[in-house]
Amino acid sequence: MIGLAFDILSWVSLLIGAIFLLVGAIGVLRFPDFYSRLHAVSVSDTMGTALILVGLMIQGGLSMVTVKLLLMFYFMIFTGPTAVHALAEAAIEGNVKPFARKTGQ
Amino acid sequence: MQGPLGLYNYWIVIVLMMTGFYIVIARPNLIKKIVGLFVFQTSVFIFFITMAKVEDGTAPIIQEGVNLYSNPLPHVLILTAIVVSLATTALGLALVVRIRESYGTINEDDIHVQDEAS
Amino acid sequence: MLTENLVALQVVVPLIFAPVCLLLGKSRHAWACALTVSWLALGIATLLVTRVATIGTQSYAIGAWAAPIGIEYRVDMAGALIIFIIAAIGAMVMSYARRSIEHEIAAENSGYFYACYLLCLTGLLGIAATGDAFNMFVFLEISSLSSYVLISLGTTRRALTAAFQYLVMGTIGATFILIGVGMLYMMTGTLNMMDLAQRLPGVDDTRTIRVAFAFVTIGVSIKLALFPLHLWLPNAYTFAPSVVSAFVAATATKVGIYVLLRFFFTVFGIHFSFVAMHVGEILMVLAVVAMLVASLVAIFQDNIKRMLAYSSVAQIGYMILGISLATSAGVTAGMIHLFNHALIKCALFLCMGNIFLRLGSVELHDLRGLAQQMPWTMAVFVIGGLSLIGVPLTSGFISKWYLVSAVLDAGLWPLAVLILLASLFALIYIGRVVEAAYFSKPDPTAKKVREAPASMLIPAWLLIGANLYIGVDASLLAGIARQGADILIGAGVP
Amino acid sequence: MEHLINIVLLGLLMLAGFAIVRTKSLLAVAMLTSIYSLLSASLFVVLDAVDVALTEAAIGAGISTILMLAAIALTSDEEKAPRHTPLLPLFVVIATGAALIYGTLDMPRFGDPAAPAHRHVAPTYLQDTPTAIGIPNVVTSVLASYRSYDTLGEVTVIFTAGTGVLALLGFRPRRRNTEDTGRKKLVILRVVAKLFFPLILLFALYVLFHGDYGPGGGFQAGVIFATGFILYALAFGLSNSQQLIPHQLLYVMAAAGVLIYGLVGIASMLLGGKFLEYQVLANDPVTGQHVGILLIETGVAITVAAVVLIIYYGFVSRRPAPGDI
Repeated sequence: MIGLAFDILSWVSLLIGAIFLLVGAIGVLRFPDFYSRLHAVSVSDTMGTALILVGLMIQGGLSMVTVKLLLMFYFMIFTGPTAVHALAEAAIEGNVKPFARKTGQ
Repeated sequence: MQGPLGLYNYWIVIVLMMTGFYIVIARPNLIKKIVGLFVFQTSVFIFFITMAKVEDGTAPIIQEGVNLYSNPLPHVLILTAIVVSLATTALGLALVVRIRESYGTINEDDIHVQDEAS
Repeated sequence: MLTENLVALQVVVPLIFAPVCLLLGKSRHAWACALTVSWLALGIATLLVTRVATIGTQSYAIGAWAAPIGIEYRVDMAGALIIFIIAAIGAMVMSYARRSIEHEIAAENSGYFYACYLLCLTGLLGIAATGDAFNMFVFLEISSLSSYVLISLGTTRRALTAAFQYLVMGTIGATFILIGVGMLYMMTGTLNMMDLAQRLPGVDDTRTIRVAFAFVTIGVSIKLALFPLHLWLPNAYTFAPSVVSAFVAATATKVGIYVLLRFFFTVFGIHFSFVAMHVGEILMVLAVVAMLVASLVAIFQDNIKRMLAYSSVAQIGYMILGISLATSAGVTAGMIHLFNHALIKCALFLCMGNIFLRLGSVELHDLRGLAQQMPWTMAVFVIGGLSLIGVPLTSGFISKWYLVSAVLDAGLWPLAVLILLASLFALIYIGRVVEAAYFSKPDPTAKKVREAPASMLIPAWLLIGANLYIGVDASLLAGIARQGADILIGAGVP
Repeated sequence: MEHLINIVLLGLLMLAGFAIVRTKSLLAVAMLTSIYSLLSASLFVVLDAVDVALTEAAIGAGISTILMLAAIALTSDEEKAPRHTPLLPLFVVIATGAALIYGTLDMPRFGDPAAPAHRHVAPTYLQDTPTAIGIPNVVTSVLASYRSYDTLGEVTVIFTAGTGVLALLGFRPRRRNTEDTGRKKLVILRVVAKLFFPLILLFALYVLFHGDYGPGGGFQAGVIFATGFILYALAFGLSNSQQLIPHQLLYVMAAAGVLIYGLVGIASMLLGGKFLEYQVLANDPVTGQHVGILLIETGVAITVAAVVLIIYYGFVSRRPAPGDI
């Protein structure tokens, strides 16, 4: 019974994580400019991977695997946003202009 | 999978190899050539690793209670080959940088024109 | 300890001293180190040849893991001959190198140059010594990567493009070899050449093995610059530093031919290669075309290094022609010519180094009247050139003699005519240089030059001396080559 | 299920490959190449080659991409269309591909446990490794002991590449504080880099010493080690990272790794064994194997780390070509 509950929890977590990643990917394709694409990928990516890792941790139970996944979680939480931040900084430095609809149209 | 369909993996890998090979010989851009070599070599690695796979086997790290492992030898060969590929890529790109500095271009056709003129 | 580990030391000594050379840096110490190691390698090679000649094929299990499990070094008479010529050329070129390198390569790069030279030597020796197909690939890459670097250090920017072209073609060749070796492994489960030879007959009517054969052959042919896959060679030899041209021209393609011999005769076996796959006929056509076309192209070159490069493509044709006969006499002729051509081409390219040092050019029209100013250098060129043509009393005559008699033995007399025709072309292109150097009036505005220093003349003359010695008494070389050829041809049957 | 993942990954690889052919922007090509490499690393995991996957991810997707980006920054980003229609190349490629497909027809099917490759030499490695070498990771035992001579060759290859890049691009140490202006905005990156730098080095050591038991070994460790320094250089600038490792030390390290490896071989000769016969290094053969493998893996890691850094510095300290990017 508990096992089933954990299974359901883990699958829900995995699925929602996957949906986040999918939405992020669609965002990268559909959004109009660099910064909004970055936004799409960064937010959904961090959340998506985090959820998938949580789902896997529930599957793994109390074992060495979970410890390793926990470490990965820790790394992802730090590197993802930092990388995106660095990208945005680089874009500003490289004079990438945000998309803006011209007024009066 | 039985019959010729059991070879599908190899066929796709051959398509991949030929993609890389095509880039090398058809593209005049020197960096693209190096990329092509990289893709070609990486696909050959996939070919070797595919051949090492044993159905229902696991990674060749000896564990209690497991007695079917994939073949470790191609893995070793490919570890070596990956290093060779890195070495080639690094040297090739270094040459490209120097060629750009002395010719002002990394397009093979333009380089030929300059060499003919001199 | 020394004698039983001789085979391993042959390759390991230069390998270990390459990093030492890098650490010694820009100074003359790096040269001294490379020189010592080259002569040491020659010493070891001499011991090895005598050992192989007295007690037969040397097999050495590296790491004490017996053959199919571990990597085996296996040196028979053919391998020993190749090892000896590589080591000898290496020692000569290094003795010659210091002045030429100071002249042609920036001082800050000379340490890297000597390190790369030793690595190249390691790779070439390793290929000749190994009995393992994949190990051969690894050492092929060591020698190739280091020769790309060596060539790129040439004085003009075209050296860079030449090296790049060589890198791309060489890597394609190496990858083809890798694919071929992979297929061989797939069908037999082994990488050791002797073991492959034993296990292949069971599976050699499969399409996989045929394709593996084709890929290995094409890959090696790129490395040895078999016509029409020679496109990298003329530029690489022309624009490389003189020392590198001399070293690479005399060794790299020769090792390629040795690899081809190994695969044809030892691994696949003479029956599969020449009867089932008809490789003999294909190679014979390509060899004859290479001989004639490349010799013809050489006649129209004004840059003498480029002329010699095309001549190399033609001479590779001679060697392949001998091998394509697949007879004992043919393979013997191929190996004799391989040895002689290494001596000849090395001497000729060293000559070009001397001229470049004094004159700063190797263009034909700058050479007019040079014989008066550089008599010793030009004398080397003349004897080397005569040897290339195949005049009696030079080693070139011996090669041609063996080759022509092997061709006649096989009943292919039209080929003998074509060989003589190609020699005639050689006479023309060598004649053009001799005419310019000896019988043309020097340009009055041209600067006066001195003879090259003794340190650069002596190695060239030593090579010429060996060349003339072989021209007079070839029994030793011919005996060794025949022994090697017999082992190769008989190797298919274990 | 495995077949499904396999097919999906192969399909993605094909997509990436075709995209590389079509794409004109070289920066995009570099990223696609990285994706290609990462996809093949994933495929290697599915095909049980975990060691290879780790290496491919570190080398192919990591270092090679960095080098390509650096080279593009020094040259130019756009690719001109070829002058000739690529008919001949197309013909060569189709002929080669057809030959290869012809060759596959007699191959044992994918995953066949009865294939000759799995029957002849490989079983010996799997059976003997626990007793003769005494470590569970068979890939490491073959790499570092049975076929350790190949690995010596591999270290030599990478050393050659390092020497070559030095000869071609030189290696000019930067003076302090020439490029630090305008980098004030990178505070976040710097904090995180500072946090991660020691962890990366620690992880490199873990991969090195855990290589006997799990995926990993000297080569991967060396690359990860170098990655730590590359991260530092990206965040704090080249000159600051070169303060960490003086370039003379890099030379010494690059040479020292090869020397350690070679000298282990020479030592086993002097102790009466063959070249690289580790058994003679200790009283007990299995201990000897352990000692030998540890020593040579360390040598590999040192050379690889040094050479990767030499290559990276070689590219990055080169002045960019004027007028581009």
